[in-house]
Amino acid sequence: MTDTPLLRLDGLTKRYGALLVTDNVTLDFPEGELHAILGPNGAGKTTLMHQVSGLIDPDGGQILFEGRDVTALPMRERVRRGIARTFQITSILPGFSALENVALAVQGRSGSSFRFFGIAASEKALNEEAAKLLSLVGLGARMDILAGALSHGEKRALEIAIALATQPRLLLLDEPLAGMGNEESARMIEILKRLKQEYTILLIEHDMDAVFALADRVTVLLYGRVIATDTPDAVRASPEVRAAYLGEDAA
Amino acid sequence: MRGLKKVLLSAVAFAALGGVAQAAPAEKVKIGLVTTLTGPSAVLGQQIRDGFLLSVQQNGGKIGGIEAEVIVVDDEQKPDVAVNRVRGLIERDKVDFVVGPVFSNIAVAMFKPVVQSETFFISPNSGTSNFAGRDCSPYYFVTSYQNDQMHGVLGKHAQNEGLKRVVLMVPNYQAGKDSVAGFKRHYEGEIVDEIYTSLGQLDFSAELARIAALQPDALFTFMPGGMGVNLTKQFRQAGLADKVKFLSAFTVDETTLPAQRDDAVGFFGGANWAPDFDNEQSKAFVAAYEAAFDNVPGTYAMQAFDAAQLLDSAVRGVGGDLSDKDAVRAALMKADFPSLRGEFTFNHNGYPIQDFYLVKAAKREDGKYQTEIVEKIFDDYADDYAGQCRLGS
Amino acid sequence: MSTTLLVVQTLNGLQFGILLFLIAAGLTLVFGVMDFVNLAHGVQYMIGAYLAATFTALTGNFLWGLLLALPTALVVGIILEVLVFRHLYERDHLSQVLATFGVILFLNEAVKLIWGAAPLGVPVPEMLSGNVVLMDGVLYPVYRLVIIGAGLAVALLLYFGVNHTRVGMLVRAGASNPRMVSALGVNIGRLFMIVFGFGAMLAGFAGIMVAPILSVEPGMGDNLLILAMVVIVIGGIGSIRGAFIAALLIGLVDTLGRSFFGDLLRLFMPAATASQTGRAIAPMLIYILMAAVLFFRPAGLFPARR
Amino acid sequence: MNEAVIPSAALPKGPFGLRRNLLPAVLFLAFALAPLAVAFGADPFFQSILIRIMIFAIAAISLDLILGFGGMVSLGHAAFIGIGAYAVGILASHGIEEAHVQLPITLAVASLFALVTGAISLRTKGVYFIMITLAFAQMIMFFATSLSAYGGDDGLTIWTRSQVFGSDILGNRTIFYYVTFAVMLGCYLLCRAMVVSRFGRVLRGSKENPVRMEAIGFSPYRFQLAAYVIAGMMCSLAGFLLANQAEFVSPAYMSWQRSGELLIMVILGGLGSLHGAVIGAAALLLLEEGLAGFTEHWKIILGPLLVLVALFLRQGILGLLTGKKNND
Repeated sequence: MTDTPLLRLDGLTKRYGALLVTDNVTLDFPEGELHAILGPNGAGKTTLMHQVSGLIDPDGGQILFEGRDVTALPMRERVRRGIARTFQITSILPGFSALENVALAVQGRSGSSFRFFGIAASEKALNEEAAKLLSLVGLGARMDILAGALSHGEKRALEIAIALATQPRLLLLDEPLAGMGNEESARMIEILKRLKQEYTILLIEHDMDAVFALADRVTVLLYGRVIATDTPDAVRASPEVRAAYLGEDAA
Repeated sequence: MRGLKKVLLSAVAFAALGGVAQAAPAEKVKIGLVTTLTGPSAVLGQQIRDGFLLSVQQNGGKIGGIEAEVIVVDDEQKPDVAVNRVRGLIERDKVDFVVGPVFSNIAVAMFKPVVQSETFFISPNSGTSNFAGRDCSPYYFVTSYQNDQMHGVLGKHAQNEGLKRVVLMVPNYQAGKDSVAGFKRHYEGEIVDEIYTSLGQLDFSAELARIAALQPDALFTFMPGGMGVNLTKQFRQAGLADKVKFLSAFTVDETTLPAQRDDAVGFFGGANWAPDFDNEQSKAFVAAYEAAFDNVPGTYAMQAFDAAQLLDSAVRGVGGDLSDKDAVRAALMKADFPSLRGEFTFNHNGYPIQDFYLVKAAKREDGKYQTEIVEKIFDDYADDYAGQCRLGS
Repeated sequence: MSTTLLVVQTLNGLQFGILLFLIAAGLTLVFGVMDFVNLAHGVQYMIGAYLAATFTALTGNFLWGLLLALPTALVVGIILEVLVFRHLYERDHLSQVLATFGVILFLNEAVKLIWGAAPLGVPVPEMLSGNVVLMDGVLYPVYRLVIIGAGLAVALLLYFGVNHTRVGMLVRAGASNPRMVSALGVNIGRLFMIVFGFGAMLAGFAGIMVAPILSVEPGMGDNLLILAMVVIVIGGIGSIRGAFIAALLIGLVDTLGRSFFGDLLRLFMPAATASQTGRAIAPMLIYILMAAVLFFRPAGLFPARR
Repeated sequence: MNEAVIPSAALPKGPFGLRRNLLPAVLFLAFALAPLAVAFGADPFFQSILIRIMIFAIAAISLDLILGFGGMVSLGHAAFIGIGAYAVGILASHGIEEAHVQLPITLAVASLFALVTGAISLRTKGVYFIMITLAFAQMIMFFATSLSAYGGDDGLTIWTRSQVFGSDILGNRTIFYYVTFAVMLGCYLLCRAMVVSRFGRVLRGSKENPVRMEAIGFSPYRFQLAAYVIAGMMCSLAGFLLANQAEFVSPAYMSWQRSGELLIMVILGGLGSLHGAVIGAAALLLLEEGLAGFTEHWKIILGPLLVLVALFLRQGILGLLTGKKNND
């Protein structure tokens, strides 16, 4: 624990009215780790991710990325620093082709976008990198399809490719398996396993099998509070967790 | 599209009066009538159209004995639309005369294209000060009045009556400011307050409360169209009608009285004519107009009727030869027609010299409302800007 | 400026605000619950006024005119809903703008064809035509007090209806989360028709109530529509409470601004400049107010939807 | 209803393909050749109508840039027509009639107004944006009304058209026609280049999904503001030309009804294609012109026509022309 972790949450707190949705969360995310967050619906998982990505502001506490305070930075600044994310409800540009979705993200970090001339869609450098990333998530053959016309699983994969195009150091994935069939899930898990080699990942996921297969560490949230954070096996064994959350499943 | 449109336009214009012979002789007089037919002020535009066409119809569809084609065009009360349409009349339809419009701002917009093309421009209603004075033109004739004169009537009346304290209330736009100037020219008493309302204002309760607090002898106001209807109703309802004399121009007239009804009865206005005007042609006109359109003609209709009569006399005067512009101008200048308001002559600036009256709104025996002449205020009144016009004289 | 004048002007501002509220209430519901941009709301107000004029003239009695005009306004609203608006709920805002703009053109012209271009008037009912003495020397027309009263009654009714009835609950839910309402298995088509018809009737009611004090003429709703939009935007779309407060705010700012803004400026500048500047700025005041409110609260004062 | 509210403006692959260019090419060629028809005996007034159509087409193109590609529904766009027109009118009334002086001032004033009002307006979204743009347009309209020295509500006649280095060539109708045509074509080509550029891609992306744009590191606000300023400047050119064509300026140029008409033109023609805006401007003005010749109650025909277009032609007239099926 001598190194500064890639991401540190320090006493993070968020309220909606009287409801405490993030309750004094303090967590460290070391570089290279895949950290999964579990918890029943309404436990505050997505809200936590929103705060890390900068979509919403916390009411208290700090977010340190690479040791620097990013709490006050807007989302786009955090993206530039290396925090990229996907959303629970797929967020892509449905009217753009899959390739353009990714190429636009590449464009975001390569040179100014205040260029009024020249056809962006024919910029070779952008397209090549985008194509590479699409192949990585298994969409190599679907690049020219309008994103809105892709299947659900393909859209989720596309969103990951978009996030990768920003060259993140930390990848925030909000339920990448949600709504997928068995086959699609299996494919996505393969993709995640590959990503795990290269990126630090914070993952929210309901699919237990996937979580325990992928995660290096697991944190369990309940009513916005961290009730456990440990290796998957230790969490699985924790009586507190079983009682509060897994208990229902185990029974 | 062009041919079709022309035929239809004239057909519409004539159909309105129950069909006039449609034969197209080699020579005919073409008149473009630009007026406001859409929007809240359409009723004024309708009076002008109806008054003008009534005269043409009475002459058997002719002007000066020659077949007349009247092309009625709606300016939509938008200056750029008016400019565009009037250009169409001049360039496409090659009209000999342009008659119109209702509103001064439209007239200002139309002025340049019409006058520059050396087409005669007859205004049946608006008469702005700049075209009477500095910017007067040999192609511009006005059969109504110079705007200030109507306001001056009330100023003069207030002065004659010895009213000591007067409040002025007008909409905050150019014509409103002109009306204040017109009133002040003839009134020397104390002006307690000048209230400027926004154009198109619906509710005058704020202003009326202020007037009630000031307790003046009279209110002078200029609230054309719907504003005037609202103001008179609210003035009456605020209980001011019995305490403050209501003097107005373009506020209580035959176009607004059907809505104001009893609320406006007894209110004073200034005019160059009223439907009860005592002369033969006027009586015949009112009767014919009411029979044809089922409403009481106001000065708008009267001035448009006179405009048609003026054209009739001028075309007759040059024997139908409209090519010699100077001759046409001279014939127009003579104003050799039986004006509904009796005496009518043109000043050198193309604006009329005529009498002005104090009028009062009244309910007729048949239940309709009209303004009636109370007394003559000005005799042979020429406008005050003619001196700045360097035409003719 | 005397205090009596201030009192009367405040009352006038209140009355104008109430009038705006009557129009804005229906508009904010239709906007908020159905996410429907109804530019034709203003012509429904106009139709109310014309119906009142017609029925009052026919029966010779304003109360009968009101009683007949109100359901007729509702029927007109429902006809419009069935013919046009119903097919646009699922469409984008721009299609709605185009269609309702077309409806405005049509109805404004239709009114002119039916009733003529000349303004119509409705006399103030006999028993309400007097004045009351507010304080010595200050009279106030009874009918205007009636408008204030009627407006407050409608506001109360709406408040009760929205907060304590089933339809009201659905309306509130719809304004904050339209998807949820359809998830609840409610017949959305019927809810929308009720809300729309009710909104049209409210606009019609406003038109009927103003017929005795304003001229009834084609296009009379166009400018009020813009004012009503200003009101609901300041108040927060979908919020009845917001519409009420914003309407009073606009009514007061406009009325008081028109009469006292010049006087106020006189404190800072020479009298002539002050009155001229005052005249120039007074009509802009409500727009300045709106821009300022939206600058600090981009979703209005009481945003219904998060 | 929030997703995919506005038909997508994304461009198909190969933005310079033949099919895509055929219609605009025919359209602009028709405008280019129209004066020939006059030379061969057609009604010269037709040329005046076309000039007017092209002027409003310029305004509509600029509105389509922010509406069809940026998703910004402005109900105050006519303010820029007014700014352009008043710049000409006010300068001319002080004897400054040179176009090379008037034009930079027009563009400067328009960009400043767009920058300030856009910066405030873009903080809001949806209907709030519609209304705040309306508010600013109303303010500047009332401001123009209060300018007594420049005619106030009556407006201002422009006695001399803008001079081009001392010559009155804009007074020649055919030259003025081609100047207007050149401006329209220029604006069109500029916008087309812009929407496929890097800038345009970010703008289109921001319209489709601003949160996604933030999540890949863009600030939609800055791009939208830049587009708003560009569109405002472009529209002020329309005002500049309108003032010279009508030889008259008036606060009526900036009324909210005018802004509404611009919106209608864009929607009627077909959103997000730029040449659709030209078609819409032509359609609305020709309909007005044609129907007004037909009957004084032309609005009773135009109204239902607009309703029918809204109900059945989701891509506007353009959808009809390209035969695009109107399903979602």
